[in-house]
Amino acid sequence: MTDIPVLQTRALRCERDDRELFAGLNWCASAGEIWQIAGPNGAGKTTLIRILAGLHGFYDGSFTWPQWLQSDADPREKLLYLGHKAGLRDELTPLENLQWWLALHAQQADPMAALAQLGLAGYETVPCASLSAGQKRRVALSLLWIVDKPVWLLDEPFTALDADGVTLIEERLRQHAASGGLVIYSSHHRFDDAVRHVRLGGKQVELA
Amino acid sequence: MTDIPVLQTRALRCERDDRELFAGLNWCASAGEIWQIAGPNGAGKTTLIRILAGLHGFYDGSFTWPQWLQSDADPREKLLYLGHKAGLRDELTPLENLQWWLALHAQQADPMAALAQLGLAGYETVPCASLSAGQKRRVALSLLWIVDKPVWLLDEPFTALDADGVTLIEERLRQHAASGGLVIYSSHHRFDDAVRHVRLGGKQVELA
Amino acid sequence: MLSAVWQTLTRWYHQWGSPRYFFQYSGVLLRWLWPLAIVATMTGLVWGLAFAPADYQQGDSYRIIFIHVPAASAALLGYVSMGVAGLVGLVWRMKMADIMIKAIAPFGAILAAVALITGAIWGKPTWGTYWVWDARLTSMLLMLFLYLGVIALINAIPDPRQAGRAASLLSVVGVINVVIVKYSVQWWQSLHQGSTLKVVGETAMPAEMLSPLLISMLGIYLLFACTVLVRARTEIMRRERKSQWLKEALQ
Amino acid sequence: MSFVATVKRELLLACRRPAEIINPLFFFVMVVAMFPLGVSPKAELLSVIAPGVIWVAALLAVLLSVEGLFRADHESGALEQLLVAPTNLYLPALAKILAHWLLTGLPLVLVGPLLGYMLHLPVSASSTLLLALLLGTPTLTAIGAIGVSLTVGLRSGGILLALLVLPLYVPVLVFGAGVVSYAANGLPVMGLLAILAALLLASLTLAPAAVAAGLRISSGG
Amino acid sequence: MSFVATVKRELLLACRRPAEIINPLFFFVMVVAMFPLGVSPKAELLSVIAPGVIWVAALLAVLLSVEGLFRADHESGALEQLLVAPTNLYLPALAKILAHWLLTGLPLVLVGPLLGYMLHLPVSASSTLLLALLLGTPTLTAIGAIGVSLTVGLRSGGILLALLVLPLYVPVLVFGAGVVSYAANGLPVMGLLAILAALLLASLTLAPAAVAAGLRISSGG
Ligand code: HEM
Ligand SMILES: Nc1ncnc2c1ncn2[C@@H]1O[C@H](COP(=O)(O)OP(=O)(O)OP(=O)(O)O)[C@@H](O)[C@H]1O
Ligand SMILES: Nc1ncnc2c1ncn2[C@@H]1O[C@H](COP(=O)(O)OP(=O)(O)OP(=O)(O)O)[C@@H](O)[C@H]1O
Ligand SMILES: [Mg+2]
Ligand SMILES: [Mg+2]
Repeated sequence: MTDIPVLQTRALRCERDDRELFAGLNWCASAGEIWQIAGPNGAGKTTLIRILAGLHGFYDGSFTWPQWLQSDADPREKLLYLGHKAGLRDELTPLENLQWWLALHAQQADPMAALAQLGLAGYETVPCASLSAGQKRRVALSLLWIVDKPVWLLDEPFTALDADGVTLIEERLRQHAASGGLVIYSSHHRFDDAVRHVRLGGKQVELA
Repeated sequence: MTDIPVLQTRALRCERDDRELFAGLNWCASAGEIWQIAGPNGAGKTTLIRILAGLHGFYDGSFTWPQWLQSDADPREKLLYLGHKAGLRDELTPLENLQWWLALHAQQADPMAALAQLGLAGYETVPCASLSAGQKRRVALSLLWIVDKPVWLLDEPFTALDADGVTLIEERLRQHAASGGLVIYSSHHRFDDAVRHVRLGGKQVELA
Repeated sequence: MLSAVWQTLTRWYHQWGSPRYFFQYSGVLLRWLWPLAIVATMTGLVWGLAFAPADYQQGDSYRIIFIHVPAASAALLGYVSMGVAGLVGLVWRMKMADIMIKAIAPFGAILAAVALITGAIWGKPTWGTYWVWDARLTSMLLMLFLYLGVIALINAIPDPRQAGRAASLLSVVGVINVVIVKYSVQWWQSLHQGSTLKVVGETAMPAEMLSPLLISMLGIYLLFACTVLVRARTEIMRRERKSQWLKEALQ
Repeated sequence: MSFVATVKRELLLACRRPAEIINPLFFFVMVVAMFPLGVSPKAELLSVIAPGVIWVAALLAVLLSVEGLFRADHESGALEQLLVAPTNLYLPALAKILAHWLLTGLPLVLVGPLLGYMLHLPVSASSTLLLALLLGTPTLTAIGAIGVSLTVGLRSGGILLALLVLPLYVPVLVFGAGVVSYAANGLPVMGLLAILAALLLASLTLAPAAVAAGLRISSGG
Repeated sequence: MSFVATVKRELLLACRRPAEIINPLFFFVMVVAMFPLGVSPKAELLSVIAPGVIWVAALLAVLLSVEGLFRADHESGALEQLLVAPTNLYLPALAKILAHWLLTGLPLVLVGPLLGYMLHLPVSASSTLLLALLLGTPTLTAIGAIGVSLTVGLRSGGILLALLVLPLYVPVLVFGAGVVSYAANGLPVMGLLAILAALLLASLTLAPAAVAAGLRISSGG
């Protein structure tokens, strides 16, 4: 790990429906860190993560990924984004859904082991429509075991999970940070003292 | 108040998407009571309230409103239902929205005072599209001050409200119960020791 | 006397309106109905197609009548019964009625398609064309569309109970419409062109042709009844698969 | 009471989003304009097919515009409030149908003769066209509303609605286009107009009840 | 890679909900069937208007079916995953267009001659009709996809899409219906077919880029 930050934002500001969600966000995140984006409903957590993922372009200020700027690569090469919605088509099985994702990310991997690890053994070839909300979430989260990307952007990764699932994911996030990755997730749930946070929704953005 | 219950359910059971939400619900609610319907996400709180409101007909068992059975009246005469969604059309102002509701309920009342009480003075003639989520919720909740009905069915009445708003609504619910009404609401928030509850989502429905 | 009949009818109505009773007795009924349907259909068709005399005008091509007419009339009958079931389902909230609609619609659509196709095949030798916009043909096409609409609606609604009720309402509306369509299309036909083509021949049919026709009609009706019962039973099994009585009945 | 209030509300809503009034009109004109382009610009031919073309375009325009009849109410939750109100749904349903027709159907009726002129329909037939559209389009709206009430909340788009509703539109199409052809050929039209009026009366009295039932079914009733 | 995977996925999806393939086909047949009812059942007249009628119906059927091209992906969140993937959107967009055409457009092409027969189009023209539809409908799907990519996530229904897209469909309509009329009258058709082929090539190469841009815009990019 160098000390060049992975993510650097400069005076990031976003407004939606004539309401300022956040402003003056100067935020520096380095490899090996876990960041929680916190704040009440409607504070702009999802919006911020979507901005970082390159999905939302209506903001002022700027952000860069300095560790890779030199290489002039597409930041998407380095990003794994999991949104609010699980992103699974109900008509397809978990396996089929994951295979399409892998093709999009041009990665080769076998999802079976990851699915089994998440307690989905036996469900690999059942249409997602007949999975419960928590099971769907697990399918989406299995990407954390399958796809190899340094930066993770996770929007509410813990929703719909039971206590076991939450522990499992927490463990995986820690592990990823320990191996030099960067985790940014939005949630009300802070699972570790080492987790740093960006708090939106107050008068000023709070970084700690 | 007689001791005839207001609401009586017999072996109420509901299934959705092949999953049993609740079964064997024998529940008796009397005038002057406040009932909370509790349970995790997807447990069936909204479904139960919609069944009681006559919006959802796919259930087994039965329920009656014995205090009015004699009069053979439409139960809707006695019910005020506020759903998950505020029910306001964005293009209309709070006043216009409320006036349509009043017409549907065949009631005459002046919404201005109630809106002012909820801190919406000055917003009466602004289109709802430019109100915040909390303000929209307040507009919907102003019906509690305007419409005169003995039974209230409220789905998540406290969402999107700030602390002040929550206190205001709690106060109103207590007042309604004290004056002989029945309040049934779904929420994770139990605001008073006197509030009784129906807990869904476990192996068995828990009444207390 | 009359009240006794009425009482029997209401008793049947209530008995057959209960999925459990229906499931039990339709199984018994089917055991008799299947052989009957197959025998009648085979007799009618074999007699008609192989042994009935050739028509003095049309030769052998007329033999398609033994498929065409039974299919067409069963399709019409099926639609009407769907409407009746829809009304019963809507007014008395009877579960079995919704199930019946779901059971009738696909086979009805197939019969309508068979009537259209056999009619078209027959049209070539008799009228010189596969298709004309004749009143009867057009209304049959519209009936096929109405069947397909009901099927599409059932498919689009995820909850089977809700789908059944929605289909009930649509079938009732559809049946009212069929009556109006029939008259409008007849009027439209008489306006635009003289009836150069007649689906129904004026000449009375000789008995050697009529009897196989009637038998194959009976056969198709019975076949229709069998498929409807079977589909209704499958639907009952799907809806009630958790109930105790079904598990016992299937033991 | 609930009737007047609902009509007023719908008109208010329409004033606040005029696009919903104008779009169906454009669609109507656009579909009709496809025919000179696709079939032939010859006046004699166009004048013969004009009644049918105008009616088919009107059918489709009404169909697609009526698709949104309950969409915003469903998504905002206002429809639930309507369903729990202690009022018979018949009157609000009738009010919605009438208001929707006033806002989207009536404009079609008014530009109908203009399109007839553009397709070289004899001028003598244009008053009949106007009258036929005036009697026929509310029927289309009312029947369409039944289809919409059954598909409210489904994310199936316009094509499902079309499958449900187009076969039900056939009588209106037949009599509506027929009466205009009669007028163009100088034949008497009163009989057919009377049939259209009868269809209108029947659909306006029966459709609101069906819509009410359909809404209850779609809400899960 | 992402192309093949997306085509495979779309075909799989279609197998799991066959209604989405069949419904546009029925809509097509139904709209065509409205014309004999509305215009006249006379063979001479029908045969003249048949090319235009079939093309207008195909236009509308493609339009309404393409409306759902991204709906389920948007609602499930799969579209977001596509947008954040480190792949050029061009290929997946092309794959979706082609797969959608294979599933909904090709059936239209195949029943086209049947409908031509029902409208008494001379049998000699039916191979041209088939060819014209084969060349024209993918263009319609591709152009429609651009409109859909811009309206994804809006709850405006089919009518807004129609307003955006129908004007762009005019060239296909003119040449497509024109070539069939030529064939029916025994005139040479190669020139017009070549134009249709050129339109097809142009739209298939350009539309995916436009769709990709449109999707980014709709997602908030
Ligand atoms: C696609 C073309 C055709 C269609 C859609 C069609 C449709 C029908 C229908 C709906 C019926 C009424 C059945 C009933 O009332 O029980 C019928 C009966 C009949 N059709 Fe056709 N038909 C077609 C072609 C033909 C042709 C070409 C012939 C022979 C010339 C023909 C001869 C008959 C006869 C003899 C009957 C029985 C008459 C009766 O029971 O009233 N049909 N057809
Ligand atoms: N599609 C949209 N169009 C316009 N405004 C939107 C849209 N989605 C969200 N907003 C607005 O942006 C604000 C921030 O929304 P966002 O989803 O980022 O909040 P959040 O912090 O993720 O909330 P939650 O805790 O509910 O997930 C909200 O107040 C909402 O009004
Ligand atoms: N429209 C629907 N169609 C089919 N199933 C539904 C529908 N809405 C909800 N469900 C199912 O019914 C179950 C109960 O949903 P319900 O909305 O009643 O839960 P809830 O207790 O209100 O949850 P929440 O706390 O999220 O509001 C859910 O598990 C869901 O799968
Ligand atoms: Mg969020
Ligand atoms: Mg709820």
